[in-house]
Amino acid sequence: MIVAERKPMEEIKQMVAPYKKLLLVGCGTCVTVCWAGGEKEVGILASQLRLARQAEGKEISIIEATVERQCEKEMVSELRDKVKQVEAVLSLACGAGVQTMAGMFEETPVFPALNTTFVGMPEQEGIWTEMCGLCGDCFLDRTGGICPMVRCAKGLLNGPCGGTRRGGKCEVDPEKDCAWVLIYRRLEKQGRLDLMKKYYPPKNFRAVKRPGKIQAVKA
Amino acid sequence: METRIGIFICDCGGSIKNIDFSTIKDKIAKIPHVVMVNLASNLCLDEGKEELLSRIKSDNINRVVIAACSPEFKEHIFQQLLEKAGLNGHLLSMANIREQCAWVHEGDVTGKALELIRMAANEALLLEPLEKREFAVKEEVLVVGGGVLGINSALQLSRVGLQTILLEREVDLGGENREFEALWGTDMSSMVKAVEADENIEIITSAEIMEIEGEVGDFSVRIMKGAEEISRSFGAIVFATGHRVEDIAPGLQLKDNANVISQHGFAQMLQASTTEPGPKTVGFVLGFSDGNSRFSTLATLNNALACRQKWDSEVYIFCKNVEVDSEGVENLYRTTRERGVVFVKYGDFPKFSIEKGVVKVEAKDIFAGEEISLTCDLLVTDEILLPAEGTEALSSLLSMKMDARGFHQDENVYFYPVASNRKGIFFVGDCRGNLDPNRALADVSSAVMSAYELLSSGKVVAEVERVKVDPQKCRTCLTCIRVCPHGAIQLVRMSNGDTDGENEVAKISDPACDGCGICAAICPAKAIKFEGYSDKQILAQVEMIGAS
Amino acid sequence: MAVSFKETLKTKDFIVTAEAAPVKGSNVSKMIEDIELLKDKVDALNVTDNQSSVMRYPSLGTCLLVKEHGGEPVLQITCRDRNRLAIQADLLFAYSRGIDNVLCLTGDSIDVGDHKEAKPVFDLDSVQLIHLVHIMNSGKDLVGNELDGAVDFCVGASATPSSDPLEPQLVKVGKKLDGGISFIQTQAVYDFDELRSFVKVIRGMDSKVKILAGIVPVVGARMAAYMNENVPGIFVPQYLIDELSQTPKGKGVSKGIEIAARMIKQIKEEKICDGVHIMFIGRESRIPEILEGAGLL
Amino acid sequence: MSNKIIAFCCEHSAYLAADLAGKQGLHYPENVRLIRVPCAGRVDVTHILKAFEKGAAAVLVVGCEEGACQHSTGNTRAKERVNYSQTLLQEIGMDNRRVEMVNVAPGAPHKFVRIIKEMNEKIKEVGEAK
Repeated sequence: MIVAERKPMEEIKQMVAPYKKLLLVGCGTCVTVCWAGGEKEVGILASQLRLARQAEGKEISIIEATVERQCEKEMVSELRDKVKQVEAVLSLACGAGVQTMAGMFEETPVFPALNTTFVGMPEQEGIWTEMCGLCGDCFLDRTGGICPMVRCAKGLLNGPCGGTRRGGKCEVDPEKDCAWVLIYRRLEKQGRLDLMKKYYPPKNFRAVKRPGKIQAVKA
Repeated sequence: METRIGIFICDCGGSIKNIDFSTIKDKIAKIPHVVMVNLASNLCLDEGKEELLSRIKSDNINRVVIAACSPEFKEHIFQQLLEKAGLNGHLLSMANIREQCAWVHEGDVTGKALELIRMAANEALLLEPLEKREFAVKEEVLVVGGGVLGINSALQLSRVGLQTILLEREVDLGGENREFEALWGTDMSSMVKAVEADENIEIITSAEIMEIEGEVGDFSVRIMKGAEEISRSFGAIVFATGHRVEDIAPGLQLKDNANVISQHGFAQMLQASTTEPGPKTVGFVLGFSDGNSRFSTLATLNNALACRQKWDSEVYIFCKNVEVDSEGVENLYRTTRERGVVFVKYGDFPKFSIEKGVVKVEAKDIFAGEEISLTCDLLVTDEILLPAEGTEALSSLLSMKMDARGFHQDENVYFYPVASNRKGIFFVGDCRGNLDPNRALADVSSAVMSAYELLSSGKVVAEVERVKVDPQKCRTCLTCIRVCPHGAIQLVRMSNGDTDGENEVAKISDPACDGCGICAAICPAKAIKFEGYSDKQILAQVEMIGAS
Repeated sequence: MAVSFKETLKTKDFIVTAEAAPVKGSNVSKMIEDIELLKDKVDALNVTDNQSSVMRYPSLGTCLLVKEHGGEPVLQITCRDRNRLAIQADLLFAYSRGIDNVLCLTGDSIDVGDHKEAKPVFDLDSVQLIHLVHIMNSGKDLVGNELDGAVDFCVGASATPSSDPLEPQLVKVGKKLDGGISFIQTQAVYDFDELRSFVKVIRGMDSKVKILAGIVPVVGARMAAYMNENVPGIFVPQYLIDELSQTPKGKGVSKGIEIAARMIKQIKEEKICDGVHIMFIGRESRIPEILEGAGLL
Repeated sequence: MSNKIIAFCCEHSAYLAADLAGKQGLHYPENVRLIRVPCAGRVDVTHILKAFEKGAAAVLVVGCEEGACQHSTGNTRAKERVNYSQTLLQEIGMDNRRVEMVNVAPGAPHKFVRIIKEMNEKIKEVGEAK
């Protein structure tokens, strides 16, 4: 799942400062699940913006909407009438959603209300951790299903750096586990430590040619 | 259908004096959808009720607002009246103009009362009927733990006519406290016989719970007995999973010393020995553990007394406090003293040492004010009561919190003594940290009564979909399932509209839901509606502030 | 003229190297002073590469200074700041100017340095870097193109004997040994039992590799506590902290020097490993006192 | 201008305490509006912000004493949400003392009255709603 978090209020306020009529659009998929851009977050942000303008004695009118997936043109097109009524759109979606909106309604400025952070999973209620760096060249078969590209602070492929903290914690953040210690323990459990002892040559960092594009051949 | 609100205002037999009702009546008559306003003096007495009933019918009212006393007192009575008038009882909104207005304010009380009524009327507009339904329950109870409390629970459940399965982890029934059956006033072997002979009770030993799913009235439990898997459903579950003890040998190595023994070990020794001469001098220590030491006290007093009677030993009890606040313990304490047991109350912890195989205790008696040095043949040490093994695993299986000491049942006054945050699940005795035999047996009775109340009619009545997940809006983020304190939400497969596809969505169990609304507040997709406390209904009240 | 480090590794019984930290700025006069002072007292000067992720005068440039002033430099290269193209280019340049020792490091995290918002590169890791140097030693670049003028580097790597847990660290060291290294220089060590068992494990994997124990003089109890708390992979034992805390004020540095000298002496006498690598950042000019105390001058 | 306080009151505790205040004839300022909720955990950030939008000068969330919530975590969650609301208010330059979480036992009418009075005093400091 794509994980995002809301931008600082000051940044959002400045982006929309010139506009009196706004459409706030949430996305019902990943960012709803990670509590960043669902219907509820749209409501909170709308309330905040209205209160902020109220305090400044300036007017604002906000339309709130949430679409199922903001990265789908067909689903975003439902908003056509609403977009016509406003001067700008504030999108509570990941970067893909914001760009879909912006591409669909080129006359209207579309602003991002979120920072898209990573692909992750919920560790527990309300806490998400990064799991995948979208490298296009998956390495997980060699590491017991733990990605060292994103779960190691340095993205090392051949084992831990020399900075592992006591108890197998990361050099950068003692709150986080050293990915290579996790990998070691898991492979040990599976009797597959030989995988870790193997040398892995430099990674192909161009497995996905930017901008990424995939043509499915199945259809 | 047109919404027709009828507003009934009551001055509670004249006890509301500082509100100008006629002004109010004039103003609220103008609120949209309000078709009648009635002033009454005793809405909750017969004549008032009659009036209410007849006006609902005659004016074709379909939403009722009552401005009177606190809904905490009479709401249910008025709801019944609505039902009698052929209206759903939930279509009632109350304005608390007495306790929270007339009786607490000076100044513009009328203005405030008017606003409270407006709030209630605005909420009433949005009310929707709620149906009640009977949900069948399994009249069968699972009792986990085959010790004295589990056996007692099973026997009592059987006596009230509930089928019971008694589950024990070990090979035999009996549990940990066999040595202390005197304290329980029971004879374990005859209890085991009784439970084995009972037709309502099925005993499964050497078995453990693997999984518990479902909700009150219908818990499906997967049990493993060796390699054999048993899946059964129960209406309720009583946990009597007991505790474990850790010996506190102050400054001494318990294992290495034949002359230092635990309370349980000593009780076994008492039971086993027949004629040989017992120890001449016996010392007991109490008060080294911080937790509930009632059982420790009781065991000490009993053992001390028995030791006087059996061997005529010299007995000393070194204690900080003797907790005699359980039934009969004060008496036991007196008897113990009368029979010549010496109590030494210490301030600072005594010193213990071993010289030539003999235990030496040095203490200062704070009453007598003298230093005491005693050598004894046997030292019986304090014990600390700890949660049984597996308590944590079981708690997470049930998605329940443990209390600060790690026992079941939390320390929440609402659940006290035996209930839990999940309806139909009960904890009795030492597994919830209570090991005082009388109280623990009272726990059993409470749990049996609760289970009986819950299951004996074969059904529970609950409002249907009071809190409801909109399957179209649910993003299956699992948040509600993770946060529900009552374990009332599950993931279900649901066919999606008119397609054949199946979607996984969250579903709230009506009988298990306790109506807190935590899920509705946290849902990031705003997919959960709590009828009566929905976002719109709450905001309808908020909207009215300053509207008058 | 300094003896080549490659030669030293082969012939000398007890090897001593010292760390030279570049300055922040273009004024290299202090570095030149240190180089002049140390070049004949140690077997090689080992130059850090934006140490602790703090931007400084380059390792490569400093190595040139060492070379120009008659010393034997070891070029440290981290994977943090350069991608595989830049690293290869730097290696070619270094070799062309007579710098032929390289210490292959992962590099500290960007987060500990003074440019916290920089993009960390880590295109390669230290094991891959070791392999890369050997590929270049064979006359090719990383993708197999022929080099016009081969290189011939002496390759070293680092290791942390006090890692907890140690096993994953040992797997990594094993890979470094497999890659082909002539020397290992360890993170600062204080516990010789730990060092001995570490050396034993390494010897079990590769009997020829030279092991240089990292020596960081601790100049005060507070520094020790700080290092224990904040520097991963370093653990100053309590007896040293006690010794330091009894040192009168103002005598911390000389005490630290005394302890370091004592440790080096012990390592040498008990033949715990093949040499030492002294890291006395900011106090390079006092390294001779340590050497003197250890009886190495 | 408004000095209204919206108090979301848990029906197991605060609401009962308020009723008891009435029965005992305790007096408190009339500018407070109680909204009965089934648990403090029902109250959401959106309710709090909406209350301010509708002109409330202050919002109170009043739940059971800690460790005594019928729904185990309702009052602690409410506390977290109120903290979050304070951050949200701060972000838009509003005084975050305008929203507060308080724990009141059902039998504590005096405490209930005290918190209303205290919030009233606070409104005098932070100003009425515009």
